[in-house]
Amino acid sequence: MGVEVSAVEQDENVSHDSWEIAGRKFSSRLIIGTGKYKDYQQNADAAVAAGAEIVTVAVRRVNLSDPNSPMLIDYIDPKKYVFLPNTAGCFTGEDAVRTLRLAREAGGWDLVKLEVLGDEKTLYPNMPETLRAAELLIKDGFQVMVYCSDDPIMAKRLEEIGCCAIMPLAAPIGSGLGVQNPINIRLIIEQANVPVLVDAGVGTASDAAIAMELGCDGVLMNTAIAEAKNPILMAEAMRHAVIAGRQAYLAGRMPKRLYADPSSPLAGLI
Amino acid sequence: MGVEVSAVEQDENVSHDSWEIAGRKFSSRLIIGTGKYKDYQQNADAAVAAGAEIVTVAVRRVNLSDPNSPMLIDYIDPKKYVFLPNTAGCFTGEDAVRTLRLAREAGGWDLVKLEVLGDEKTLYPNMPETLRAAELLIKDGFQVMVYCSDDPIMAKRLEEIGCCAIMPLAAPIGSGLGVQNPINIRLIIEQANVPVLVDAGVGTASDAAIAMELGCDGVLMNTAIAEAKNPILMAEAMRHAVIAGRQAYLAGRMPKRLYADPSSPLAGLI
Amino acid sequence: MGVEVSAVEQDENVSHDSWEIAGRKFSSRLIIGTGKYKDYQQNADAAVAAGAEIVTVAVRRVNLSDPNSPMLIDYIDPKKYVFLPNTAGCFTGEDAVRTLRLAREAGGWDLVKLEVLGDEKTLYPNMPETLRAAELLIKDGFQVMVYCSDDPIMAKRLEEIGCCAIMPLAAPIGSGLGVQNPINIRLIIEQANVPVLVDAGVGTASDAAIAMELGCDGVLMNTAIAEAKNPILMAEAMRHAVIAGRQAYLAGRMPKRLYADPSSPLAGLI
Amino acid sequence: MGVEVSAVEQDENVSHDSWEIAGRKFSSRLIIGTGKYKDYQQNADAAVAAGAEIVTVAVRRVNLSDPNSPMLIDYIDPKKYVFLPNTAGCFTGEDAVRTLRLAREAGGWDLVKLEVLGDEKTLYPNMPETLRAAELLIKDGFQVMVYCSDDPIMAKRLEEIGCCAIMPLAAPIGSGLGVQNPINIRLIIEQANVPVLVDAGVGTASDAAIAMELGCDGVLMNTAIAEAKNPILMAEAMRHAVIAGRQAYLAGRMPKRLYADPSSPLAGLI
Amino acid sequence: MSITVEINGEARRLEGPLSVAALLHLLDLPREKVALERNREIVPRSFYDTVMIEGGDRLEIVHFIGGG
Amino acid sequence: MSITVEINGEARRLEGPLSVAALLHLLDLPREKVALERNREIVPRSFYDTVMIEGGDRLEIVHFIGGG
Amino acid sequence: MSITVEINGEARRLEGPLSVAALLHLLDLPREKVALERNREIVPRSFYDTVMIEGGDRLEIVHFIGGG
Amino acid sequence: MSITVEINGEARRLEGPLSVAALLHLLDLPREKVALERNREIVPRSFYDTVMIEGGDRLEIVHFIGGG
Repeated sequence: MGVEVSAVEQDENVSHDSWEIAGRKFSSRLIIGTGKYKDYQQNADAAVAAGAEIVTVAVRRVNLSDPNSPMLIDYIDPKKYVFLPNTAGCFTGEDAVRTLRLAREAGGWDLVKLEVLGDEKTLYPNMPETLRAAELLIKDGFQVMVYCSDDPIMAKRLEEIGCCAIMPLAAPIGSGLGVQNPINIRLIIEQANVPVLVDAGVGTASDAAIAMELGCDGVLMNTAIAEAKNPILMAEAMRHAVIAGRQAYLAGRMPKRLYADPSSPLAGLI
Repeated sequence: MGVEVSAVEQDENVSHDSWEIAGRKFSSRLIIGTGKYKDYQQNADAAVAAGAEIVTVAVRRVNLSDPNSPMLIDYIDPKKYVFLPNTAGCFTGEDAVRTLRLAREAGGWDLVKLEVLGDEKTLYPNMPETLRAAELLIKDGFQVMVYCSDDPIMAKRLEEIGCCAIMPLAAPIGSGLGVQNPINIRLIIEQANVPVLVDAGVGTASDAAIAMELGCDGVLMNTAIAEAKNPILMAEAMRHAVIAGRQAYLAGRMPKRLYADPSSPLAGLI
Repeated sequence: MGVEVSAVEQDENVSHDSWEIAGRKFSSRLIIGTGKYKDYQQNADAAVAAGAEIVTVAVRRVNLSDPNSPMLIDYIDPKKYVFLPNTAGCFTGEDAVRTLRLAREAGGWDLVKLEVLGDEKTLYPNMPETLRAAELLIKDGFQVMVYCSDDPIMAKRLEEIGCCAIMPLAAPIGSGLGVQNPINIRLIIEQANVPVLVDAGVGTASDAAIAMELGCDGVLMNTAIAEAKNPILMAEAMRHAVIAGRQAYLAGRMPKRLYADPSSPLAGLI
Repeated sequence: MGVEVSAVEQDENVSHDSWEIAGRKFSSRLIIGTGKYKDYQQNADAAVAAGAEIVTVAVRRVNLSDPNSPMLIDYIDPKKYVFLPNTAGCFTGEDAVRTLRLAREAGGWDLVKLEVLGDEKTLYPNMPETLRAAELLIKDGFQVMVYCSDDPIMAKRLEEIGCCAIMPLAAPIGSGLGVQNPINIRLIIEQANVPVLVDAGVGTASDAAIAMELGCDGVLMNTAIAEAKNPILMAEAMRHAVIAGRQAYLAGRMPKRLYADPSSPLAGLI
Repeated sequence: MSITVEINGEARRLEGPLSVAALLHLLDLPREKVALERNREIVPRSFYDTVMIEGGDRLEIVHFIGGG
Repeated sequence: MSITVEINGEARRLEGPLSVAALLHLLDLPREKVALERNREIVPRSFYDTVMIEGGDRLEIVHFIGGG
Repeated sequence: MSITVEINGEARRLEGPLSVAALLHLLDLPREKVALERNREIVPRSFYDTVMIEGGDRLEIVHFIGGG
Repeated sequence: MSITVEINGEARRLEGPLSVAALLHLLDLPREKVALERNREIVPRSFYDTVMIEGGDRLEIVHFIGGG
């Protein structure tokens, strides 16, 4: 982008800064989870405040004893939001495939988030099993966005077998610690030919901005919003933070200096 | 703020989140400098993109050899923006007072930014001299926003003698290194009864968000915008970053955890 | 350790703080590489200054055109130092196994360092291939110390299949960036029942101390010493740093405080 | 130092790496406080383990009700250690001068540590008052080592009026947070013509190493040792950490790289 | 004639024969909001009327809930 | 009658007598965009017409420019 | 003849006249380990035998203790 | 009778028959400091005298060098 453009044209440019996943175009780069909220109404309000276009959802058994308990889709309309079914809680490829086949039948979507966990303490992915599950799902016609470690070598493998988005963790799920290893995230972004989204570990607005400044295509978060004292306001904060980080990345930051450099000219002093 | 409010009401609240300095109300918490831009037009565009309401300006001798060279106020309208004259380049209290008296005559404003430098390598303030200059200016009827070190003891002194805003540096002017000592900034904010703005050292959007998340009332920056590859887009990034950091501060971030915490319920797995 | 022990006894304790790998006892927790030195003499001097008991070595074709060129073992005596043959430069399990079989024949040692690379830009390990190679080597009777990513799930797998030491990278080989993700290193240490050594990425003394303070059993480094302006002095610095970090870990650091706490009693002031 | 020197000569060099303060030569660069220990015996053991040559001491009223209660100098011999009387607890220049005059009479030493506090929450120095007190003490013939903020401009002033050592804080006294602003410490060191010692805020061994790697002449600590679970062992850790950091500074660290660089030659692979 | 089936892990007696559609109706579950697996095989929504539940069937009925 | 004054550090010959207003006009400087100091004393804009420049005066004429 | 003095902030009755040295002996304080201030003036150790305590004196007696 | 073998990737003519030991001697390589692979099979040092080199053999002779 040339630096001559006026602010107005600029806004144009930015409003045109969209990204694509599995053939769909999105202008929001913030994907939010739908867990841990006080209730579905708060969840829906947060989705509005976040300006989200995609929400992750889990697949679970219906409650037979109370079939009329509130349902997610009565609050968050699948026609307005892209539902991204995840496999949270799955520890094997088979569980993941089975879960997502049910999701596909329930919702009719083939865009899914794969998540095969390695253990319950870290909720880190089991990467070899994730790789295997991704292959099964892709063979079965799914579009797989994959939760993974920040290991660039494994990220490359996942792209090679056909995953449509790479989603390395910033820090342990629900930890709120922010990007722990910016070098690995940067390496993953540099080598990727598909969208890279930071998934899990963001704790506050600056964490999301930092992830985007590294060049991520988007950020996925849940706890940072749902567990804020004021989830709705934090959702809005995250919307701004993701835009801020994205624009800063596109704008190209100033170089860092070890010493000072005056902002006011020294000439013409009285 | 209760967490029941809907996103809509929320926006209300936020749009009402203004701050006051010297009796004036402002909704933008981003003050930008007017140095180092390619030209005044780019500067003016950046001010629009940043959503700034206050801009800092320097006072210098007119160019007698070319009286018709472009003038700042022909591009940035003092009726639309609050001009904040600074004393950049002054190394003594007397210079600062003399400069700001001329500024007051030229613009008719008594709201000023005091900056008494200690040396040219760091452009750090000379704090004892800053204290002395502030006293002179306050006695002379100025409203003094003061650039200072991040020493909480000196910040308290500056407030006690009547400065209307405390502006500790995040890092050396023009260094773009971001907040070097969040502990000191936090201590200054905790003890202050006047607005605290981080002044100098911000390099990119997340730096501004981090400053605001500490509880600052605002951020003042120049180089981070003017020296970005695309200053207009960076100005917009900074606008979002300051809002994001402010909202995150108000929303109350989630606690940090050393281990993971699942976002999806473990019950009801098939 | 009780806090009553006198400094003298303490030294005893410390001199007794040894660790074991594959049935061998070592008192030094600093393993050094033998690459990148000006010459083998400097290398040998560095080994003395580092107080190393183990050195890593590479296996390469002899130089047929000049059979009398200096040889490593003429400078660093395999009777005085444990040689740890590595598979640096191998990208497949087969290459690694073939290389280490030759090493075993050449030196007669079955303690080896496995390193299966994923790409040349990062020199990060290919973890699935590393896992496969480790299994082959263990079946073949080797004692495998394994260079790996800082992914705790993969580290656990490597321990389960019988690796005798887990060696996660602190940062890319030769980068000198220090421990990038202390959380992962900590998680790996917490779960491990075999020695954990940080391998690769250390740049200066404090990096080594930080790794040891996390609870590592040791540190392996090469470039940080070989590329220092004064490698011999840096080797000595690293010896002290590893001891310092180890002792600090054993001693149990003070809690961090957000505010000050006086060291001198407030009572009895004149 | 040339890189040809053998490890043995090197040790020579290092054992000769001494520093001077007020005409006295010291080989240890670790100064320890004498507060907060379980008892004076533990304190004395820690001094031995730390290899300290200087200890700071406070001046307080004798206990008239129990004149035979244990006395510091019965455990730590002023003939073996240089006692550095401090003014901890003083909030005005007058208090500081009065306290140190008594110290001079009690011990006969004119080498003192000036500490004029700004408030009790941060225990940060009141810099203008510190400056005034330093002038009074220097006029009165004292050799003043001065606890100060990490403001390079104030540090320069303190050197100009004749302080014999500059001792900026790393973090709040007793906080154990480590060096908060390495940039300021570096700037202070670059400009100083007298010894610079980091005083206060060190929490563990790597913190001390980091301070020394910045080029400090020494480190002063108390809580980090006294409040460790095992103070004697931590004292020894600190001894090694200070040596490690000093040697790493002298040795000249490797450059940092954004990508990997192999330690083993790629040529000659089978 | 009554049959026993397992639904979401719990045994249930039902009056058969009945179709999947009839079962969902019986359970008061909106067919368009759930997905159903019969003996590990997904039953496409379009087959709900024709596929009959048999004794011993193991059924999983799921829907979307909040998740990260 | 010609006088010599110093303006912004440079010596200048002028045809006097003339007022501050006249000087600004001569220098082609818009009076509402500048501030003027005469021998270290600020001259309020309202006095531009009445205050006369004298030989040996040391004048500073400043305006706002971009600065951080 | 008895006098009242203040030592380290506390009032005390003493049997006078007595020297600083005598006072320290009375208080069982080793002279070589303390420093003494009399009415804000330091009393050099060499004067302990000759300087006499007087009624109303305000004395500070200090020593070194552990401190950071 | 002369044979051609490949050593460390380079073709070489040798006067055969000769043992591994003889080859190492010929190449001036100290047997105790190297390891040798013949047609992808390691030749244990104890066999150096008995194992004979044959035409077409592919040999790898390695040793330890500095490495990280």
